[in-house]
Amino acid sequence: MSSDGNTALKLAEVRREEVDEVVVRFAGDSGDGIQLTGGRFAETTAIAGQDLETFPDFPAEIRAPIGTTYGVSAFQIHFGSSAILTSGDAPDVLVALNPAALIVNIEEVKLGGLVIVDSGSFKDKNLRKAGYESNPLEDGSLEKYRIFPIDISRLTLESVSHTEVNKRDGLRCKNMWTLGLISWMYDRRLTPTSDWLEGKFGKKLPEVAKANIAALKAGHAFGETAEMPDGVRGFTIQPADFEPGIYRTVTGTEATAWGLVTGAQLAGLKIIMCSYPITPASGLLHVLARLKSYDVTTFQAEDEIAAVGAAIGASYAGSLGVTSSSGPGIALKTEAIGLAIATELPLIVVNTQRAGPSTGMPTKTEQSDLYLAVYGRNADSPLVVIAAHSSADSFEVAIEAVRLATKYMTPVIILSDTYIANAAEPWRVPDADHFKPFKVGFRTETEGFQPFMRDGATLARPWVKPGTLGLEHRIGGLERAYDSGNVSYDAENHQRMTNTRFKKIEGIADDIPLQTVESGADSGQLAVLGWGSTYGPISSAVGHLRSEGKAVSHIHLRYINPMPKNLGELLARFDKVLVPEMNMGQLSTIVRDRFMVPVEGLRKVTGKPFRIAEIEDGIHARLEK
Amino acid sequence: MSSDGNTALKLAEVRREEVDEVVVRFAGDSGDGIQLTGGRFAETTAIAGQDLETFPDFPAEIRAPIGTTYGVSAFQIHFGSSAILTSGDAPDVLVALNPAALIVNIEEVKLGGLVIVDSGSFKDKNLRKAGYESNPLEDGSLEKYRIFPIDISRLTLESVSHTEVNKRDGLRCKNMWTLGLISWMYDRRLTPTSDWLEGKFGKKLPEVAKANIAALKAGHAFGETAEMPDGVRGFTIQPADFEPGIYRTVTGTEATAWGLVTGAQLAGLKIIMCSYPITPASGLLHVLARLKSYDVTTFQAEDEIAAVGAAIGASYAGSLGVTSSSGPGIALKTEAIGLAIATELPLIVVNTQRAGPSTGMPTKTEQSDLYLAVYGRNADSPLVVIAAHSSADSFEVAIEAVRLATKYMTPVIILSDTYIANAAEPWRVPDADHFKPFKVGFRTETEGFQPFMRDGATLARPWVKPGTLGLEHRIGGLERAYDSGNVSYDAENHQRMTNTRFKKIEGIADDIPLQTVESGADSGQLAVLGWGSTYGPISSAVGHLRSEGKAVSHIHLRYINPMPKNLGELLARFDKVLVPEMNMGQLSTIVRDRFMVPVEGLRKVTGKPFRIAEIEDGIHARLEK
Amino acid sequence: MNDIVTAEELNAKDFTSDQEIRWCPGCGDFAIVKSVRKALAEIGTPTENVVFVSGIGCAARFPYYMATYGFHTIHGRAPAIATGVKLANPDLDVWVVGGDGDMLSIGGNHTLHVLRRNVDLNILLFNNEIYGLTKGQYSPTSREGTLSPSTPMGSVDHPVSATSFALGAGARFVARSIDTDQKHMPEVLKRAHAHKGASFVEIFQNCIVYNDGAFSDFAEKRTAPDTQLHVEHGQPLIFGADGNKGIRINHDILDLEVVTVGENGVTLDDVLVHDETNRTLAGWLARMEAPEFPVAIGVLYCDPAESYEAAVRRQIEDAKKKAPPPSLNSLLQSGHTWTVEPH
Amino acid sequence: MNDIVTAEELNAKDFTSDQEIRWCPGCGDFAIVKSVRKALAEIGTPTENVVFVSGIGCAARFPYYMATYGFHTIHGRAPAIATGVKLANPDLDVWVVGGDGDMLSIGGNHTLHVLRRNVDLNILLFNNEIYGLTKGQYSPTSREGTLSPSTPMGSVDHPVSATSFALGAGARFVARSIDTDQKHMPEVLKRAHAHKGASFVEIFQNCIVYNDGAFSDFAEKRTAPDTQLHVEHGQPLIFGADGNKGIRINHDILDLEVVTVGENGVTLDDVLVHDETNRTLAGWLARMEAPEFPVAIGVLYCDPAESYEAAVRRQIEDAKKKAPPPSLNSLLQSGHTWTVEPH
Ligand SMILES: Cc1ncc(C[n+]2csc(CCOP(=O)(O)OP(=O)(O)O)c2C)c(N)n1
Ligand SMILES: Cc1ncc(C[n+]2csc(CCOP(=O)(O)OP(=O)(O)O)c2C)c(N)n1
Ligand code: SF4
Ligand code: SF4
Ligand SMILES: [Mg+2]
Ligand SMILES: [Mg+2]
Repeated sequence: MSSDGNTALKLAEVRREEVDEVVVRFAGDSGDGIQLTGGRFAETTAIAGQDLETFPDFPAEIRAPIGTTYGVSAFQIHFGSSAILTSGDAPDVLVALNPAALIVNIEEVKLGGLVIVDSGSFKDKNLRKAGYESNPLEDGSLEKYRIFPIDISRLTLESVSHTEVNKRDGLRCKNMWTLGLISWMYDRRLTPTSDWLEGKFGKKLPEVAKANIAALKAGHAFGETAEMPDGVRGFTIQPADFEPGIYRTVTGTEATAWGLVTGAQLAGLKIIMCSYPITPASGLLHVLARLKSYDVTTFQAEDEIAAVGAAIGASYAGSLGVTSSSGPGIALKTEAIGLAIATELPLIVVNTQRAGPSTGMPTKTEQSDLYLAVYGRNADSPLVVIAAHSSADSFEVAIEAVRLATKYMTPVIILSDTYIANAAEPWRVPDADHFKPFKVGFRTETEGFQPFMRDGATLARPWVKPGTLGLEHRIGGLERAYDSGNVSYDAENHQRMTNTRFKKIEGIADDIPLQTVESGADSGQLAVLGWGSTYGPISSAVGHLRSEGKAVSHIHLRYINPMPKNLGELLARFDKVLVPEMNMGQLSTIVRDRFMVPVEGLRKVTGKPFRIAEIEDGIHARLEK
Repeated sequence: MSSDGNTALKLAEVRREEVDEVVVRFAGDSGDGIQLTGGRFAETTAIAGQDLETFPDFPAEIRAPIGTTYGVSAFQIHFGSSAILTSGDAPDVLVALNPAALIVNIEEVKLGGLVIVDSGSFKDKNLRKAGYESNPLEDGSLEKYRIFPIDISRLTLESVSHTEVNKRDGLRCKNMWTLGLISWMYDRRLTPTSDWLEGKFGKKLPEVAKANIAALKAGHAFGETAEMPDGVRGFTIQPADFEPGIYRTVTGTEATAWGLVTGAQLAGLKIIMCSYPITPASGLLHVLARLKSYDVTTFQAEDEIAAVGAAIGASYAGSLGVTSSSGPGIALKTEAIGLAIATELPLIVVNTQRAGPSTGMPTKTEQSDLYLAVYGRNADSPLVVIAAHSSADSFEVAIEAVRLATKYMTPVIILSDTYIANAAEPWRVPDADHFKPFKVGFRTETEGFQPFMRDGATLARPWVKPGTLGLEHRIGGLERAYDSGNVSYDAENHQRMTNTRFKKIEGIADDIPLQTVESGADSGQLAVLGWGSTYGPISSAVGHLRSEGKAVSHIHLRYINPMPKNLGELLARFDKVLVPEMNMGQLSTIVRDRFMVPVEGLRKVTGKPFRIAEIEDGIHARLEK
Repeated sequence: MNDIVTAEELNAKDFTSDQEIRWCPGCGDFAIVKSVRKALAEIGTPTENVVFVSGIGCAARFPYYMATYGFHTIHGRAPAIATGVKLANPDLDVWVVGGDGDMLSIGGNHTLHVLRRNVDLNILLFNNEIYGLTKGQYSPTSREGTLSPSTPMGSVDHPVSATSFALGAGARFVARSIDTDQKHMPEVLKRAHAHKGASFVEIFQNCIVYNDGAFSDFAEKRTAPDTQLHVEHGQPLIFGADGNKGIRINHDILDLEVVTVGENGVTLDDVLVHDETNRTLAGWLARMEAPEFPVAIGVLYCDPAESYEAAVRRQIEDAKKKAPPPSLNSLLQSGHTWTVEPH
Repeated sequence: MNDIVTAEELNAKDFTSDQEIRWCPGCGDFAIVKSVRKALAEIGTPTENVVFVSGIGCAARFPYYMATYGFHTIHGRAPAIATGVKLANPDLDVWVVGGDGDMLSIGGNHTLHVLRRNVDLNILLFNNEIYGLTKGQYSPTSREGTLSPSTPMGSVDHPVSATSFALGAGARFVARSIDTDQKHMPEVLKRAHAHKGASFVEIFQNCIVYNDGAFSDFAEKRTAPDTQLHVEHGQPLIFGADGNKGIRINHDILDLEVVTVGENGVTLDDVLVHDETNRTLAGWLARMEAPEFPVAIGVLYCDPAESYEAAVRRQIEDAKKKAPPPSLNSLLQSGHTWTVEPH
């Protein structure tokens, strides 16, 4: 441990309380650097060996006017010494750097929770902008919370007064001052952040680096030295019990990108990733655009149709075609995805779901597009749909998508969502040398070649790289004759091809793991069935209830089409099945149809993830019925 | 009755046999005028007072080389004295004007059926083009049928020798000669056709008219006078028992067009129909393009997205926006349909379904897009889906679509298909003066106006015409606040709006008829549940089985979303429910999910309608299980 | 059909909605909305007869800020949707607003066709050479080498020129203005409005967050006289702080060149006179780029023809005149019918 | 990467697939497929290194008839799909084939962007001014007044000019040919192939069923000398049965005009010399319409620049050179990591 925190820690330890887990939310104006603060805090939390999950909540506007409620940016982090699976229901601590941040976030804070506010920003103008008629710090309206007003603005300016930054830049260090204070509170080292600040500004803007570091330290010192109100104190949290290994934090976007790169290397393919920007999917394009040295080509197309088209062209030419978007963009791609189904080409489609319908709420999360993924194309057009359940899980899911797409010559839709894309969590970095390759065997043998001949086991047709001597052939979206692939309007052939397209996808059920139970017994009173990003809250809720002795189990689906072969039978072993979804019951529909199991939905469509408590309530209600 | 057939009839009557119903298929090269022949025959059949249904089967190619199998054009007509609900399972009579027409169609002819061939066209070259290795008229391969070779080519040329047409034009009268013969066989008058020929060619090409009429008469005379082989004779068919009234034949395309025009007039709206050509949907654009005097504007857009966009713009501006396409084009429209759902604007989307996936088989029928209609959009986005069950039924369905779209401010998808679009059937023309208007009440009152305020009963928001003083407002695809319609990212508001969008559509169930049973009891051993163009074969099959005493009922869905309120309860009253669909079980899925009724699908995906016998077999199999 | 109130009765405030503007402080869009409100007040069409249709993007937020009818639609489709509005009611003043991504990337095809069809729309393209709303990716108008999140090593594709594209598409009114030019823009907007048919106006708009200074080559007030060429029909193509720079044809290269009047024997007569009905000249003006050339601002091209929706209406009126007054029964009974008598 | 066999080794038959052609007898497409096969044989790229990508339409059936790799895709998207092919393997010779509906109506946007990006594709637009496959509706290139099933009173929208559009989009190679001109077309195709970057070739194609004679104004062999202007770089723009008609600039109207050499004092020197690198001249040539002008045939414009996929590859190679040799582990462990020791 480096020197900076050493003595402080010793002093602080005297009054530190040990806690198991905490939820902190930073909130302020979009210009206040909240995301950066949260990100740095997450980093040091990870270094402290605790488990964590973050939830960045960006404003919808690019840069809203200062002080407005719609310009509030927030970052929530849930961390602790046991497994952390969600970004937390309600903050234990809210840091609000202006009145707008307070008004937007206060309602979600735990009763009795600590609210640290920058009292220096609670000026009339700001109060008015936020919609306060009187100053909440004075009018007693916040009695339900423990309010700790600190004139962070002033203290920050004082702390940077010895540097050469101007007042505006000085004030910008507010976030670092805050980070210093919270770092003190949760026993964090400052060096990782001061090093990072040096690295970021040191060369180009040394004074800015200096000021930020000064503010950071000042906030920390404030914690150590200032008279704290009742109940405000330092806490200690034990490191979580992690498996040994190399760790890092990842967001779903990063994990997906790296999973795709890994999958492509395992398959022996170049990636050609073709996309069109859209919130919250653009991140994947951005991450991959920086991986050129890994033989990743990115192509920002003129629209989503061109993007999926180019990805299909790339796959046709023997690369791994990848395309990505969110709801409105995926809707536009549906016709072309049908072409990939018809011509039986591998294609990865990543859908980072957001709240709809139509443009909806682009920055908000929702499990909006399960229907679109499973059913959203003209005519009978089966494909593979798999869903990531967390940021880290996205890595494996992406690899699996590449494996299935290339092995079965089929499009695979990966469902992610705004939450997963942006949330960060610690991840034990796997050793890539231990991955099992699944190298694509491009057809080169001319003898007996037909473009639509099929592998007996997988029913996949051969993949041929244009450029291969003697295998010149033509494919297209008109119905194709069973083997030759020549255009065919024959009635029986169409039936056969349609059946085959189904069988091929259904057959994948033999090549995926049986459905396991995430926690709890494999039969009982109630199973909670989830998919995607509800994993965290369901896991936690089921965990709590099981610790209360309830016969509840958690089953989480990765494979949505085809489904694991034992799923129906497994679900039937429970008296009731509850399906919490951030939509109006899309998976419920499919499960009811497939297995005639009368599952019940628990619907939440607010643009926000489930709280653990909401799922607990849902389970309680069913158990009592 | 006019003079021409009089004496002939008397002579013929001697040997005429009375039959109840017949299926005749005309087949020949696309250049042979088969569709015209069929159309004329249908017309005279209708005039003779018989019920009928036709099935034109165009080649996929625009104009394939003469004599090729893929250039074969066919037209089947099923007619009789009792209710005719399908175009017939297997032809009793096949007319094949060349070897390709024979080889393509012979397999479907009833065993022992009559096959009239133009032996004059069975030359080596034509045989080879058709893929015959030897002449089937000579090699005994057609033993299962009663073959009647006539040198129609030669007889036609002889019959026109007194006119001034050249040989090529003369030979083109083959179809009229054939029509003459078949007219004799089924006791049809020639005058309607000769009048029609006069009207069509008389003025501009009098010699062509003369030749065609001569051939027509010659064919007829041939029937009367020639020595007929065993079993070839004239038939009499009694007129069907039609309700009194004015009748005409209609195709589904025409009926849809007229239904839309009627609906728009009842609603007091102009139609703005925006489309992009695609087989088999273009017909609707073509028919409506000719109805300008009915205040119909048609707009051929640059693509399907522009088409639906313009239709939405038209609805926004206070007209009835209509758009139409088939699978691939509908897939492209899905994003924009979401906008109409979000902004709650009326919109009619006609999907004339065809075989897929992707380009599939554009000229072939399929109930391909039920999923696309119900589920095929990003996010939770409910709308109304209704399906026409026959050509004539399309009229009412279109009116109903307009009623629901305008009353509930919602997009309505009408599902039709290739079969319905092209098939013709007699239709008792309703008296338009008796339709109940459902005039749209555009909002003009400024007092208390909010763009997203709702009618208490329908939950519809007000429709305001831009141009209305004092009601200026803004709408859009971002989530809107419950009343004001202002952009809102509020969590509770999104839940409320999502719920309301569902409730509005679900509420329509109170405004549509309860599901009735088409035939049979309202409980029993087996219900056959259908939607769309399977109506005919299901009806006939159930009718046959009921006449055999089986406890089978036929239920046919018009309203697919929302479904009639009593449907679940009705289906539950049957031991089994069988759902025949020309897809891989799309309605089955939805019914299983909605009502937890373990319906079974009967799937046919060949690009061809069900045969009655196929459904009978399906029913038998379930009854016996 | 609508009452036209005189300009005096309307002012910019009448066109200002109650919605708080949500662009970034300092965004060029603020200046544009101000100019548009001013122009509309001067045009004088009552607010209820004005419709703003937009796609998606920062620019496309525009309708919310206008106290007229407005439709914020989906990305790229505004020209198509506006076509529908105009077909339904040709009497409305319809304005289409979108960004370079909205109208030239995803919406390029609709822009092409609405221009070629000559639908009577006033199309305002806010060109900031970047995707603002999605946080700064390069756009089809971004210069080669643009560093952006999706092009970390710089973009490699050649940008499209909005005005060259519009001319190639067959546009009959093509103009340009600059966000901050509050005097110039309302005049151009009024010209656009006056032109019956599709009017295409490219407005250079500064995205202060993701592409600040993209147009500083020519949009700075200080250097404007030397870097901008304000074109006016019938006037010579003269610019420069001293009013002595001109544009003439260099016949050797069959292209334009900048000359200084009074130098090397160049006289005012050598300088081209702007003819806004000349498509070739418009093409040249559209292609002039800084720093070699001044950037042409104003109405580059205007050559009216019948507008699409007018022709469509005309056909409908003709059809109505020709056909018997339409009754539904005559439609349903058109063609061949027969009667089954009561038996 | 691929062996290039010499031209002698390949002939048109090597490019002929076993599929029976399904165009209407007499369709102009037959002549085109013949010319393309001939050109390919002369170009000499082995069949396995040639890919034809098409959308949907009669024209788009093309790939089935070529014994190369082929992809018959969906309506309008061929340029996008071909871009993907080229990004995956820049060494392939990729040809894009489509009709006027496919590439200028639904696919207009992709055509625009593939041209502006300058992807190394050979794009053949079969312009028959009609939708063939869907049975004869008018298309965006149909003349005003076209009677068709969707325009029973005649179309009212102004057609787009394929070549003007391509130039407006920033195309760097724009050429024209005529279906029946079996001598001319292979030469143009070879030029298109030789041009690295997007080559846009408009081929006037007669649809005998739905639009017969659409180009008879200028495409008839008999009158061709007077109605066609075959342009060639460096050669004067001379045409006419007597070889004495020429094109020159009329400075008064800043446009082209037809002159007769030897009449009214016109000499050969007055006649413009074709410079295929001049965009202005190309624009003029593209706009010349019968009967006032001869229709320009040949390479109207050719001005190469780096192609898109080449630049993309270059960046990837640069990145690879700069970055340490990439291992998956170095990627997964990039940025900050920490180690949990066994306990
Ligand atoms: C179908 C679809 N694709 C992508 C997006 C995401 N998106 C929103 S705005 C935009 C581009 C914005 O750029 P521009 O049109 O230039 O407008 P600006 O924000 O720069 O004003 C994109 C890609 C979307 N909303 N819908
Ligand atoms: C998405 C979609 N929309 C519409 C169609 C129907 N369609 C097929 S080809 C075509 C246009 C054909 O015209 P063109 O491209 O000019 O080709 P041509 O047949 O004239 O050669 C259309 C509209 C389709 N197949 N897919
Ligand atoms: S991101 Fe750019 S264009 Fe968008 S509002 Fe901000 S400054 Fe304006
Ligand atoms: S319809 Fe026209 S373009 Fe199509 S194949 Fe026939 S002649 Fe050729
Ligand atoms: Mg922009
Ligand atoms: Mg065409």
